[in-house]
Amino acid sequence: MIWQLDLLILSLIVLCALATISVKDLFSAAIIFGAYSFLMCLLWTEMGAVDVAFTEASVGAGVSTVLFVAAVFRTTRKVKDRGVKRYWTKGVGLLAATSVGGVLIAAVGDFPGFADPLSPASTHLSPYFITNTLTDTAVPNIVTSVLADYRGYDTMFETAVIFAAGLAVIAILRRSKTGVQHESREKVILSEGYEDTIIRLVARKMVPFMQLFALYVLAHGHHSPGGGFQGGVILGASFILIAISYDMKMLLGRMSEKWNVLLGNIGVLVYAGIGFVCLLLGANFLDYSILHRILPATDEIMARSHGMLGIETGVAIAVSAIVVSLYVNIASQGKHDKGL
Amino acid sequence: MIASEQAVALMVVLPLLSALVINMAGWFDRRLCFPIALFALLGSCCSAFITVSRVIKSGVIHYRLGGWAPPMGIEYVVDHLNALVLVIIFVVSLLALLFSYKSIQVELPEKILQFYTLYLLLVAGLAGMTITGDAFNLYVLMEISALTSYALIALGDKRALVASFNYIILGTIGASLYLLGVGHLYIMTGSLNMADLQTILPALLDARAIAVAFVLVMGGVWVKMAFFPMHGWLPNAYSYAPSSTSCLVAPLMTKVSVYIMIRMMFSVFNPNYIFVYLDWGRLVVPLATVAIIFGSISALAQKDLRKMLTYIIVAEVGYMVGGAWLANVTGLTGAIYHILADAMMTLCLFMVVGAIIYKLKDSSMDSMEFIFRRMPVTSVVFVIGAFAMIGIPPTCGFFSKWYLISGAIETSQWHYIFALLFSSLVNAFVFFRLFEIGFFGKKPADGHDHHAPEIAVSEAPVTMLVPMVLTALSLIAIGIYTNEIVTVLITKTLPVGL
Amino acid sequence: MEYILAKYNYWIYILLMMIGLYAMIAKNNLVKKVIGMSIFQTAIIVFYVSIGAKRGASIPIIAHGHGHDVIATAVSAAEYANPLPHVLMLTAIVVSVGTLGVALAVCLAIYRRYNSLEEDEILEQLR
Amino acid sequence: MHPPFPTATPLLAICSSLVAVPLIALSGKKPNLREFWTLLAGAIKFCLVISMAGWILAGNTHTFELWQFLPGLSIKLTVDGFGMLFALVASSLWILTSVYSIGYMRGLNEHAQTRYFCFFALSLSATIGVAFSGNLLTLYLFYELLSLSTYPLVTHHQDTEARGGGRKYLAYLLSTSIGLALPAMLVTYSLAGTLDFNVLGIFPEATAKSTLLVLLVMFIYGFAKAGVMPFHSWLPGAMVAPTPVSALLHAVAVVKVGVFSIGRILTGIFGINLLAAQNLNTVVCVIAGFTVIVSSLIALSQDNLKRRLAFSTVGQLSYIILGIGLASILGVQGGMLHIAMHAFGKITLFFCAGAIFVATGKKYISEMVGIGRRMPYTMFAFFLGSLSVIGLPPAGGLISKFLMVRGALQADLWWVLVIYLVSSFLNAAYFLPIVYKAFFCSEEEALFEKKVDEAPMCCVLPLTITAGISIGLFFYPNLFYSLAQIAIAMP
Repeated sequence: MIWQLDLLILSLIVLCALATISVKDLFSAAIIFGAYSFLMCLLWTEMGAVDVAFTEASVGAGVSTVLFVAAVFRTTRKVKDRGVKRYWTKGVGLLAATSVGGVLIAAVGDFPGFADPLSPASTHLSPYFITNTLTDTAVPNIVTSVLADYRGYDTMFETAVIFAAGLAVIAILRRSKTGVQHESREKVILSEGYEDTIIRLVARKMVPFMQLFALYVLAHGHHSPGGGFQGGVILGASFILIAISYDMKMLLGRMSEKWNVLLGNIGVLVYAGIGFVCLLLGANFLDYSILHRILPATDEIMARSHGMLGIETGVAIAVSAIVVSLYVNIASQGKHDKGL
Repeated sequence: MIASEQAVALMVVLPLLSALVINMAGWFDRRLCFPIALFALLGSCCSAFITVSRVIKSGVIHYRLGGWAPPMGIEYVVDHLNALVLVIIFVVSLLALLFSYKSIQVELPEKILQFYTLYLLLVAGLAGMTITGDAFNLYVLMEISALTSYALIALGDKRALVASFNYIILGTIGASLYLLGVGHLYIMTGSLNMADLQTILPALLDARAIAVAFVLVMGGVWVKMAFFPMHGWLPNAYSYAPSSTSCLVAPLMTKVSVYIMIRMMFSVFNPNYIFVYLDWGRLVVPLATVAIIFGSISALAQKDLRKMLTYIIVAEVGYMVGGAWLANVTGLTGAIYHILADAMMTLCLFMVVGAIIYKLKDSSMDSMEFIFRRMPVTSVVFVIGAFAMIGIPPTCGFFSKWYLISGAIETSQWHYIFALLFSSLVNAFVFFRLFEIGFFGKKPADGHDHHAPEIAVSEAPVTMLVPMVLTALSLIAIGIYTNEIVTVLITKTLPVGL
Repeated sequence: MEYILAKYNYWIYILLMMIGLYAMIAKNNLVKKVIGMSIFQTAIIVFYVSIGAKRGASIPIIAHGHGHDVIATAVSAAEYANPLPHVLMLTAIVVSVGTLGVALAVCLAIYRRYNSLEEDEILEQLR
Repeated sequence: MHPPFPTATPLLAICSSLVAVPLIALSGKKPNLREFWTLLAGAIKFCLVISMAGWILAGNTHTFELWQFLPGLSIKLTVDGFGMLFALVASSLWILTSVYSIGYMRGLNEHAQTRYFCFFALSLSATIGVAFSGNLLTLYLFYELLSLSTYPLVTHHQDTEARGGGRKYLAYLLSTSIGLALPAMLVTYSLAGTLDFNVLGIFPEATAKSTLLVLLVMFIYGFAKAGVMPFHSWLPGAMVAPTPVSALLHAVAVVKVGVFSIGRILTGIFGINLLAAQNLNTVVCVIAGFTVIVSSLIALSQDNLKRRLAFSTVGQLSYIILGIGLASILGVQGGMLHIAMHAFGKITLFFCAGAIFVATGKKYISEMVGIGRRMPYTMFAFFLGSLSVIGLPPAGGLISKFLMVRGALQADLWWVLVIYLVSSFLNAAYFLPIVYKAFFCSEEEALFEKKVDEAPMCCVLPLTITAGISIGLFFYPNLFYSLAQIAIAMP
């Protein structure tokens, strides 16, 4: 860790944060927010949190930015300045921010120094995970083993959160089917104006590699940074790329709305189902070690490893499908006619 | 027996799995949604009752998820307190589900599929929040219940979107503050397991960061439960939501948050720290007093039935927070008992209003006119629910007030007693005004022996009446069995050192 | 001075948090509020990840550890960064993108109905 | 020797009219069947109550714990002398009032008669429940039930006036019971650890006098049904109710429940020894004495007969509280006895007012000149009733007033004696002119357009009976008197 670099990135982050909330153009704000996320990603790599950085790169900088851009594109770029009338709200905001800030500052004095190897956080639970991950689960990536096994229950609900979000967006935005058909018949090719052969060609060539890489990230998550989330988001991003470079009809032709939601559903179901199978086999919920009874040629430790791969696959399916669904609905305001 | 041991896990897993199954089956046939949801919640309900009986018989149950021992892994901890809350969650959600069967067909015919899926996810989230013994896991589940409730509320009428947006912003602030508080606990102790935290924390009494962690956790939970002055999001969100959503969300969300507050106060921190070392009861109880009085006065000013009920909820949250912070056994007993009582009362009244909306498409006070003749069963249920809110014996509302006031007398918090009595009186006023409209009509009759206009009986459908009547009966039953509930469940959970 | 420098990560996260909170409450534009919300959430992630940092430690992936047959080499806890906050924050990131999606969806739905993203204009229409 | 006491009798006595409620509601289409249920329930209730009287008169008490609500606190029914006295009065008068109601309601062809009889039965259950309450919680429960079940009776006419009266009624009763009685009860519970009635008082000896004083005042004003000023004004307001309601509820059930509750608290929670020892009886006497004098003065100026009766009731209720508040044995006995004496006298007066209204439609005293010639039975009964209320021979009221006066002497409170005498004089001043005008003034034909005769048989019969009982109690007061003696017999 190089603290000068650290400090530099942190100050850039603060600058970006200030810029993104103060620019008057929402599109710029979205882009600056993307930059902010990338800087975050750098910061975390620099602090050794590679998995977090990977996720932030794909989810925060990637999907979030796309969603922001899509939303801004669908609404308006302009922010009206009404500074004069809103003293009261600004006062409340300042008061809340300073009071929360003050309370937080009061706590910092008691914290152990930054990156102190003797801090409670580094000495209480984490040594167990670090020293036992191989003996318990045979997974060298400690983050993966903690994520998918020691705290697999968290992760299951995290997947459920994503699924719920996808469903929520559909519930809020999606319009009735008849309306959709009606409108899409009128406007057949909506992204005509954006047609660009080079982009389309490059995008088309990139998609298979992206998907391959996504599968690699997923499969190799046990040994290197990555896993279900990152893989799933990249997989989803490849579909979004199609939608952006071509149009939404092409995407929906390959992956209909119904399949989209069903896949998201199946992904979570794979996760919860594996947990439930453990329960049916007589162990506790999500206790993969029992799976050695039904998996050929595995002992209890490898069963955990395989179980994790199984649920990571579920996560990847769910996340990729839901990311696409989020994009499709937000970019088209729920009408499924055109994208960006 | 395995089935009874796994019942603990099934409570949360069943709604989650069935939500997924509903979503799949629903794409093929929408009529499948309701029965699947019904069976899942029935199963969860049974599991909850099995678990309660196990807890009563053999004490606290620990369930290791993934087979990992805490504090490494996540565990479920079911003691007498959250067993009670779990039963409340599943009973309320089952009754509200039954109630929603008809109303959802009218209010959201196109979104049935999403509604039921989100509904069950919400129930799973609430149950998970209640049952978990891990502070971070609680955050994840808090978010799932929040996210689903944002969506369910946004499905309401045209003002619901803005209400839902405000709820998203404030709900996120609340959840984030909670997460930050857990972060502070983590940086100071290195642990996330509640039981583990409780053993470590006494050694860190003097650290200011622990006090900050406590403030953040409480602040987060207070935003979530709409404790004054963080209540701003609640009235609009609950009153513009579809009636079947508010029947689920209004009774449960605030109550589960109150439960979490109690859990954090006494199972992570300890009474000695909060009431002796920090001594913040003196600050919070007056705030609760203000919450009660504010909620009551606002309720008085409302013209819309649901708005009025939501402000009553704000006041009731004040009851429970105040009771929990009275720093004595009686007050805490009252607060816990009131979780149960208020969940059922709120459910009862929201279902009544839901039935009125279903029949008359209106939730203003004027819609109550001649309701006693138009919907006799509904109005009897309404009367019982209102009596419970006012606190007339033998309904459960009386006994929770009894405990809360007794607790306040023990610590001489006279302002809190005044607030409780004041809100009872305001409730009495508010509800009797409605009774009068419902019984005699808006305008007084003239002449001596007039006969009121002929109004045909047009009662809500059976699927609405059954849960309503059951809830109303439960209000009385809970009141009658107060002693049993308190001695069998509540007194067992009271923390040592109070 | 040392006090400030030794904990600069924590100071920065508080600053970010205040920026986010201010934007959530004081900004008039709904999308700006959502951006504030995202900043607020990332601030917490900064906090957690900072907890996980450990001087002189490498990334939390055990080197040369393929399969449990080769675990004869004892793993020293001091060599690897604390993985737990990383796991927690993976979850938090995913949760925040979920919240973001729903919030943007609500923004879009509001825009569709009120044709505005400015809070005061919407409130005026509601009146 | 009496046979062993059937445990559940008090419960059955409470429930008999409760069971009648659905039966009455279901037979709304058939008036005769409906009224049969009402009368049957009344008869059963009266028989059940009277069946316990022998056992009580033998000096026993009976306690029956029904349900434990809170740890150490239960729904508990106790039958003792005081409760028995009140239950006898209420249940016997219910039968008469039911007969009278039938005549009155049918005579005027009132609307919503089924609702009326339902809530009537319900409120009687609550009244008997109060009489047999074994602790303050049970008493409070039935007290609230009574407030709520009488609300539809008060607002029976549903017009502006009735609704206003009903609002006032509930506002006074609920706000005082929730705002004063409930917290006082809770403080008592936290001080004493119990709420069971005990003639020795339940407060620990160390309780500060100031606390006791505050609690005493809260209790007296908290049970606003007793009509102690300034919480009395619901009572004249509630006179908008149909006359049988006024008669039973405002001469017997509602107001007497208030007085009974205060009596219970003075004798069973504080205990008269404590009251006398701490000199708290003076406080009670001042509060009640003030009400007695002021309400009598107000009654003088009322022209509406029912309003005059209402203010008279306010005064007489405080009489009883004054008697019990003397905290001397004789005073308490007199107060308890006056519950019965006043009930029979006052209900006669209300019945008469109702009968006049049914027969002539007149409400104001100034319009009743010479009415005695037209309705001789009614007005003679009125005369007898007013004798009882004033306390003149040969009516029962004399005995209770005499006892109370002796109680004042026993308690060494001379000024209370003055209150008794002045108010008796005032009573005479507002009742006797009515009787005088009715019989001895020349009949002014203009006041009665058509031929006026007696009210229907159903109306006249009950009032004759109650008037007879009022007189009879002068000669045979033994039943009630010995109950009162048992009630305050110190162990």
